[in-house]
Amino acid sequence: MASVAGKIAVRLERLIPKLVIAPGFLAILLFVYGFIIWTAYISFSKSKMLPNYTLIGLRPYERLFQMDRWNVAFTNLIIFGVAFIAISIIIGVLLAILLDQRIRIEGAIRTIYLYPMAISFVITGTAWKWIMNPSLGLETVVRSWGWESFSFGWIVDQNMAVYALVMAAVWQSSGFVMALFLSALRSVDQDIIKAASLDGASTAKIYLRIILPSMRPVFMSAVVILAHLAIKSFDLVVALTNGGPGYSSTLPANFMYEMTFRRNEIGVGAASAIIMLLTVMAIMVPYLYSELRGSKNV
Amino acid sequence: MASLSIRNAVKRFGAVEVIKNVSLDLNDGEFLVLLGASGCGKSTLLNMIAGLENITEGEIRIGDRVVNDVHPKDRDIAMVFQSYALYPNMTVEKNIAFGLEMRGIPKEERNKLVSEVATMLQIDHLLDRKPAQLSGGQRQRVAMGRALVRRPEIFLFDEPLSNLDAKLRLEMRTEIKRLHKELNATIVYVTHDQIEAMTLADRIAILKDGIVQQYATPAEIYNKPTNVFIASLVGSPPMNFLNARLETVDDDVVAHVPLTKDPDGQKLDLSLKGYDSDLSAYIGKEVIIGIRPENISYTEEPVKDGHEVVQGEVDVVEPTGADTLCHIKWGINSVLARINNRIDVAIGDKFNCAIDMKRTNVFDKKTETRI
Amino acid sequence: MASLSIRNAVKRFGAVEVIKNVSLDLNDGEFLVLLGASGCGKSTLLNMIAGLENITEGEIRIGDRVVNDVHPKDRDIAMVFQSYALYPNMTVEKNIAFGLEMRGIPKEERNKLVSEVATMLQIDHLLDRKPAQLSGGQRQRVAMGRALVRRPEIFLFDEPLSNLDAKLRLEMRTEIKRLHKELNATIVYVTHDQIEAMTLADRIAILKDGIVQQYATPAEIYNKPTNVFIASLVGSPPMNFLNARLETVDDDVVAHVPLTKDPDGQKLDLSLKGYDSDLSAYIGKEVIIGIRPENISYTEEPVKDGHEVVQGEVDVVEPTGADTLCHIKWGINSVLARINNRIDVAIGDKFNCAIDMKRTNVFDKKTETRI
Amino acid sequence: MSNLDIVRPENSSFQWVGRLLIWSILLLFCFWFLMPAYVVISTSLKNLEEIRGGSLLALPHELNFTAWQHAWNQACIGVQCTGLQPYFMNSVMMAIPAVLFSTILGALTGYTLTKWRFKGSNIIFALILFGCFVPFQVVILPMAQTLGILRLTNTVYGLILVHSVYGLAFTTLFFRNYYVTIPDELIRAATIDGAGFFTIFFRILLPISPPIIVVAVIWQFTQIWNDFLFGVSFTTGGSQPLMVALNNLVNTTTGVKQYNVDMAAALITAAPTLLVYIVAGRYFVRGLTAGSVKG
Amino acid sequence: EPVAEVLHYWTSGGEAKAIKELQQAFQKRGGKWIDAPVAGGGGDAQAAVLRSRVLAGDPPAAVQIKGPNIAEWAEAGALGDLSDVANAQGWDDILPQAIKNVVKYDGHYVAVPVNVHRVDWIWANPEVLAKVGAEVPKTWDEFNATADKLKEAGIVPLAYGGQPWQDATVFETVVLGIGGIDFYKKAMVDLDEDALGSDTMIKVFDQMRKMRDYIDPDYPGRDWNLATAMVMRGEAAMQIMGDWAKGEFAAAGKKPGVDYICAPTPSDGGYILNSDSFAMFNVSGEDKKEGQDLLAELILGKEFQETFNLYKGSIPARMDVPMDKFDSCAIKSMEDMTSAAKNDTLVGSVAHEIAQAGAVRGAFLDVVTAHFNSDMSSEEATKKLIDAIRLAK
Ligand SMILES: Nc1ncnc2c1ncn2[C@@H]1O[C@H](COP(=O)(O)OP(=O)(O)OP(=O)(O)O)[C@@H](O)[C@H]1O
Ligand SMILES: Nc1ncnc2c1ncn2[C@@H]1O[C@H](COP(=O)(O)OP(=O)(O)OP(=O)(O)O)[C@@H](O)[C@H]1O
Ligand SMILES: [Mg+2]
Ligand SMILES: [Mg+2]
Repeated sequence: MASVAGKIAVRLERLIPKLVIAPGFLAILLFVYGFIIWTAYISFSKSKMLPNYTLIGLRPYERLFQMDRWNVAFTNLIIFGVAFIAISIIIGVLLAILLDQRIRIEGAIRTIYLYPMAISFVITGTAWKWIMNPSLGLETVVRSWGWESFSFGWIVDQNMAVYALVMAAVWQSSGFVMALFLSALRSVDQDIIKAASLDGASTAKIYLRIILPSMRPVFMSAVVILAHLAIKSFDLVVALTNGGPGYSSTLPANFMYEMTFRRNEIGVGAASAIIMLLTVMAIMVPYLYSELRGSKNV
Repeated sequence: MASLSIRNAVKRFGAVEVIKNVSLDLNDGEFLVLLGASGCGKSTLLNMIAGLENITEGEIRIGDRVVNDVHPKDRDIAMVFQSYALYPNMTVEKNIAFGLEMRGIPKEERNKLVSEVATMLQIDHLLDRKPAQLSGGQRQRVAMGRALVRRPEIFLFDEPLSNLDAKLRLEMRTEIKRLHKELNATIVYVTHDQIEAMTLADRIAILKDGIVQQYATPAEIYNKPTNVFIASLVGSPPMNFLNARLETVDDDVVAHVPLTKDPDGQKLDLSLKGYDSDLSAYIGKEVIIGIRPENISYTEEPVKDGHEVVQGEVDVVEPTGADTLCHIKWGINSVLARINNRIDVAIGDKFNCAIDMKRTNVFDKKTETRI
Repeated sequence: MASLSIRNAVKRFGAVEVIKNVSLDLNDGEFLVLLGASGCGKSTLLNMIAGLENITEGEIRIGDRVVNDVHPKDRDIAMVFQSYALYPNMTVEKNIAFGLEMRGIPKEERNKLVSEVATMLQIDHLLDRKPAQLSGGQRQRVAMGRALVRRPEIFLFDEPLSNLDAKLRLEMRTEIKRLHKELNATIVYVTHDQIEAMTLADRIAILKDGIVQQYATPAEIYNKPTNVFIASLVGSPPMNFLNARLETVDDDVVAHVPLTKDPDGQKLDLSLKGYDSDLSAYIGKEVIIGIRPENISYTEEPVKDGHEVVQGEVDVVEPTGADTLCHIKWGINSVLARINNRIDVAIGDKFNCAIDMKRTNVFDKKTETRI
Repeated sequence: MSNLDIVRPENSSFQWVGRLLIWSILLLFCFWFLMPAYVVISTSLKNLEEIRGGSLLALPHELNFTAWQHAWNQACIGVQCTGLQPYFMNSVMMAIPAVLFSTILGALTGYTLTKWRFKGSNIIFALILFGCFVPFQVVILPMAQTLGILRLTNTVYGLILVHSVYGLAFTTLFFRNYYVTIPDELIRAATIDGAGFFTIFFRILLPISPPIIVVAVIWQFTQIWNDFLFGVSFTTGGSQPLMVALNNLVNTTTGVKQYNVDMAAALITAAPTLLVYIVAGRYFVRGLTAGSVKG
Repeated sequence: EPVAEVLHYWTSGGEAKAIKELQQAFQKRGGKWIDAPVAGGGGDAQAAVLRSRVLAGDPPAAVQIKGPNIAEWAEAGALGDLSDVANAQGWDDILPQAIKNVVKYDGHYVAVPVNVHRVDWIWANPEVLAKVGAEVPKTWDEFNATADKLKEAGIVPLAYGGQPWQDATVFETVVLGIGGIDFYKKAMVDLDEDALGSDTMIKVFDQMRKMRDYIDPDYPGRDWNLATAMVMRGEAAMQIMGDWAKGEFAAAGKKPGVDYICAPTPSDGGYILNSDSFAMFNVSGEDKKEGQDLLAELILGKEFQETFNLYKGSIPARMDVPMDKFDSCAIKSMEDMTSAAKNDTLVGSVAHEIAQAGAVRGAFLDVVTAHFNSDMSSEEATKKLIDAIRLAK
């Protein structure tokens, strides 16, 4: 008798963990995966102003890829993503290494580097829009200092506008990357550095050849976090360039929004969202795979 | 190979003096072990020799050269770390070759040197692996390979075996000893394990709080420790200590060891005839008698030559295979004896202990230094 | 206190069988040590006893009760972990009292029990500290206190000493032994350190790959290991193994140990007269001879009773204080002898080894089991 | 690197030049990071003439806080000229519960997924993690329908729900990476001591989680406080969060722009998150070491 | 008690004041006004809100939408019926046909027009023009000639904001001016491919390309009101913009005819119309329906039409409001509208979503802005225009 009761108690105890994560997990299932499926369905439908559940096959995708605006947006995402991730990491790593050289007021400097993380893209965009505005901002100021030929007109140049986005986004995120790497540098085994300097490596060589290569997991985390920021970038574009000049600096998120809400093309909007998700998956699935394979022996 | 000489070395971190006036001399090809408890400054001293820490005062010479201001890489030393400090992103081969590469040695020669060392250490089949894919002992060997390949003047080892399990530690210890013999290298080796120190060293320097307590050969340290600290540090199981008072009985110096709490109660008399120092100044004073467990043996006869025979009662028995450790009660004193495993003892047994008095140490109770 | 009985226990993680049909019986008050290399399943077996892992097949009884389906907290066991697993946010007092609190024992009684145990373990002055403020040995004691305070039927220890330094390990080992005697507790103790196993256990179960290799008293395991694996696991320095072939010489069984690479070259003859098993079936077959280092001693006479005398050459000498380890070459064979430190040996010396043949083991070359 | 004190000839000019280089790069970046803040702050202190007439980077002639006052309690947002004041409370009422829920839920989920692993728990983790990467624009329409079904449209509860769900992915990631480093033996010890699932969580794990709680809370608070899209899509009028009010205040289709008020409003909006970073930034960096950096 | 939740994007300046009038009038009649402002991008953000509210099954009562979007919402069955109020107030008699086309669906009223904006205005600084001895141009050739002169004199001829909707605003005035009213109707309203690909359209694009020479290089992303300020300050001579620009002049205390001149862009009697309106969505509950009716009645009431449009700078949507309080520009606008309505030269704006709904308008914007901001040839632009519109239809 006691053993039957015991069995039930043990069973119940085993059930608790599943019960605990059930609400959150179900919410994610519905709010993420349910919605993705919904969006996928809509992307094959003839939805225009409101969702319409009549299927029309691949037509929305055909239209999507015929749109010049989409091609520009998608190319921009690749340029923006690569430049943003690369530059943020370079600056972040550089600053982390410099801050790791026993800097006296490290705390204050770190805060200065980190504060942009606290600020919304709306404000970031507005501030940079002014600074980069040729007739208001930096260009005028530098010219008033006497450097007449100085020109900094990215934001009004349709080939450079996307780099203006990169600049503002890097400004916002490189401090975070710095923090990530700084904390990783702090946990590097001191003996390795000693060993390397006995081996005759200079400080620069120690970082380049030994410390940085050994921080691959941190690079991975940084890339994933930055990639997610890049793909979600929407507000920044709205506030900084609003996609212009023309639509030369739109990103897919803006495209999707424009189609869905402004142009009554929900079907095409959904199709663009699905393409975005597929892009995300192309980056994330390998990462998750390695992450989970690693966690089996944790 | 080169000799090493440390003169009045001092190291301060801010106001804290971590190394206090240390002087050591080591000949070409000798094996020096720095032994001491955690935090006593062993690693700091080693780092000072390596140049990884500045020396605050004093002088360090390698061969004839004062190296105080020489960069670590130019001191011609190699170091093996406790954590091995292998470069995690490089293969074993690259790890070993890195120091050569940094010194601008051409690739073919590097390859030749690396493969020589790898063969010698039997890690030639591992050259393409990364450190994470190696076992503890293999990592250890790679770390040694990294040091060996450069053929430096002096090898420094910072507790290189402390991360290994007991069996591997034994093996690697023998291997280091053999390497030392083969290469005839000058070695400074840091450890807190006294057995390691005893088995490996030509000379041992025992450190405590940044001060060298004794600098001598292993045998001297084992047999004639200069103070109680060293006596209890070296030897496992540790030396037994008994409080006693020296008296003269029949012209002989005798140690009275109380057997009860009452100071006037029953006492044990241990004759110190033939003790190697003059004890006369300590007559009537409190001393500490130190007896190593292996110098207490079982006897059936009541008297044994050169030995004192004391009767006790067995308290705890710990068979270790080859020997048996017996905790024996002598009145209020408890002593540990290491006896042959062929002798059957059980808890509660009466036990006749023969004490080898020639190997007994006497310490001043106040200063705890050997008389 | 209660007896423990494990019957045909099996544990699988998915397809991997980690524990393969283990049966062990332990009497009330006995001290069982599970000994084995890393990854052999010791912790898993302990966790199965504790109820922290499900048992896939078989049965575990504590006293008369089958506990397969009993929740860990209701099995009346206590466990001490390798990492101590102290609750980092609680004071020592709260750590010890936590199990009592969970069982709804009122506060006053809790306090009484905690202070009793703390006094016994001499940690009563630490009750207000947090684990981070304790030294290794103190943490160890708190972990023991947490187990003791509940007065459980069975204590489980998972490598409780492996995080301590050598000296402390020795002390704590004696303390555990003493506690076992005082409480007369049933204990299951996991370790990979054979010395710990030998000194502590009433019985040792040696595990390899989830299979019990030998389940016997420490003395039997030391003197009559059932196979080469056990023989090499137990004893430090480890047993020497020599390849040999059994032959009959003058009605006596003799082991021929080759001294050269050439199979027809010079040989050593070791008489196995009086060996405890019948060797006749192995005449003409290949065997392994196992000799413990302490059974090789120095002799000046060419013959010694019950011993074989062999001449060799000293290769490496490692003084450990009490004894000296000598690596000796017998032709192509290298053996280790543990000799008294009073005997002076130097590298290259000729060395007369007296081998105690009564304590020699013979193993089948193929199966590696003891004959 | 911090402990390496390699011997170098003292006062070498090499060392001196090196330090100078390090400092100049660090200060250059300080300047770069501070420039937008300077522009925003100085503009908020100028009056409109000064802004129209002067240079963007010029210092204000005098400190003039009227724009701040205006933004706080006078500026018109739609027909109500209440300034940002009432919306500030809306955001607080939304952010605090949402941060709490997502943090607690993330902590529990991370705890379960590391310490009570069961078949499929890795897959569940992967599925949750992927939730970090869904662009929010994608979910607006189905979310609107769902909220309608749940009758949570246009309420603060709806926003709390939305933020809790989409925050869960990140908080779970943080807590999971942190709890992975805590030995399982602790849980086993507590189990034998008789503690159950929740007792172990609340009595043992939660008390040692502050470093990662700081990271999760800062991260979530910043995300939720700065969110515009969900706020604008799922609330209207008086219940809108601060970010939406800021947008309404700053964006005019046809009207005169009061840049000083806009900037003051932006600063007021950003003040809480800025404060959090300045005060707790150090713990944030420390917590990152403990939590999200693996390897 | 009548209740109305009003979703709009008039959040500041004259617009906010104007809508405040409506709120006060509504409250005076005992109504409860729930304000739901969503600013940004001329309704970008609001469009998202509206959709999510409709999908959530809880649409606001009155929503500021315009043009063909009204018909699309009505077609989706989302809009209510205002026939009762419309009949009682006689809307059929007071509204111009062009507006009726917008706010009626399937024969009944579904939305209420608020105002009429004229899009094809030139705002000029007379002092600056005088410097080169020019007047406001009456033809596009004149425009180019004047602009060249200004440029030579070192003055920016045209103040310009480089945002797609502003590009399109200028573009449609050029279409109207160069192509004429019939061409406008064919190309912009009926989307006739022959017209879109015609030489006339190429000329239009040529003119757009010319305009690029008449503006300063910092135009991209500039808000229209900053461009207006350039005219006010004399940095630029003219701006082509709808009559909401008047608000900027008024706010700066400038007088029409004195400090600035408003004149229609060159065309033969055409009038490009932009009209804001409130669509009434299907709501449940008597109080809400009552609120909608009351709101509709108030919005088209003479009193509100007058006060609102005075603030907003536009002219009343109903033609029988006395214009005596309005300024000269508004009066001109009203006169022109009346005559244009009579001559059937009144057309809807594409840039402002009157002639075309979201997708097609977007196609126009995309091509026009892409052409304007790059070196695309006019021929290519017309081709792209045809493709984009075909795709959007
Ligand atoms: N950079 C430093 N600043 C201040 N104190 C230090 C520094 N490095 C070491 N110490 C102190 O110097 C003392 C000696 O340290 P050291 O590392 O040499 O000890 P150790 O003998 O190697 O100990 P272990 O066996 O634990 O490695 C310690 O008390 C330590 O706290
Ligand atoms: N949850 C699990 N899933 C799969 N395999 C496991 C699991 N837990 C343990 N194992 C495997 O079972 C084997 C035995 O593990 P166990 O922890 O019992 O070893 P051990 O003898 O205690 O080793 P150590 O001395 O290193 O603690 C190992 O090979 C291990 O990888
Ligand atoms: Mg050290
Ligand atoms: Mg284990």
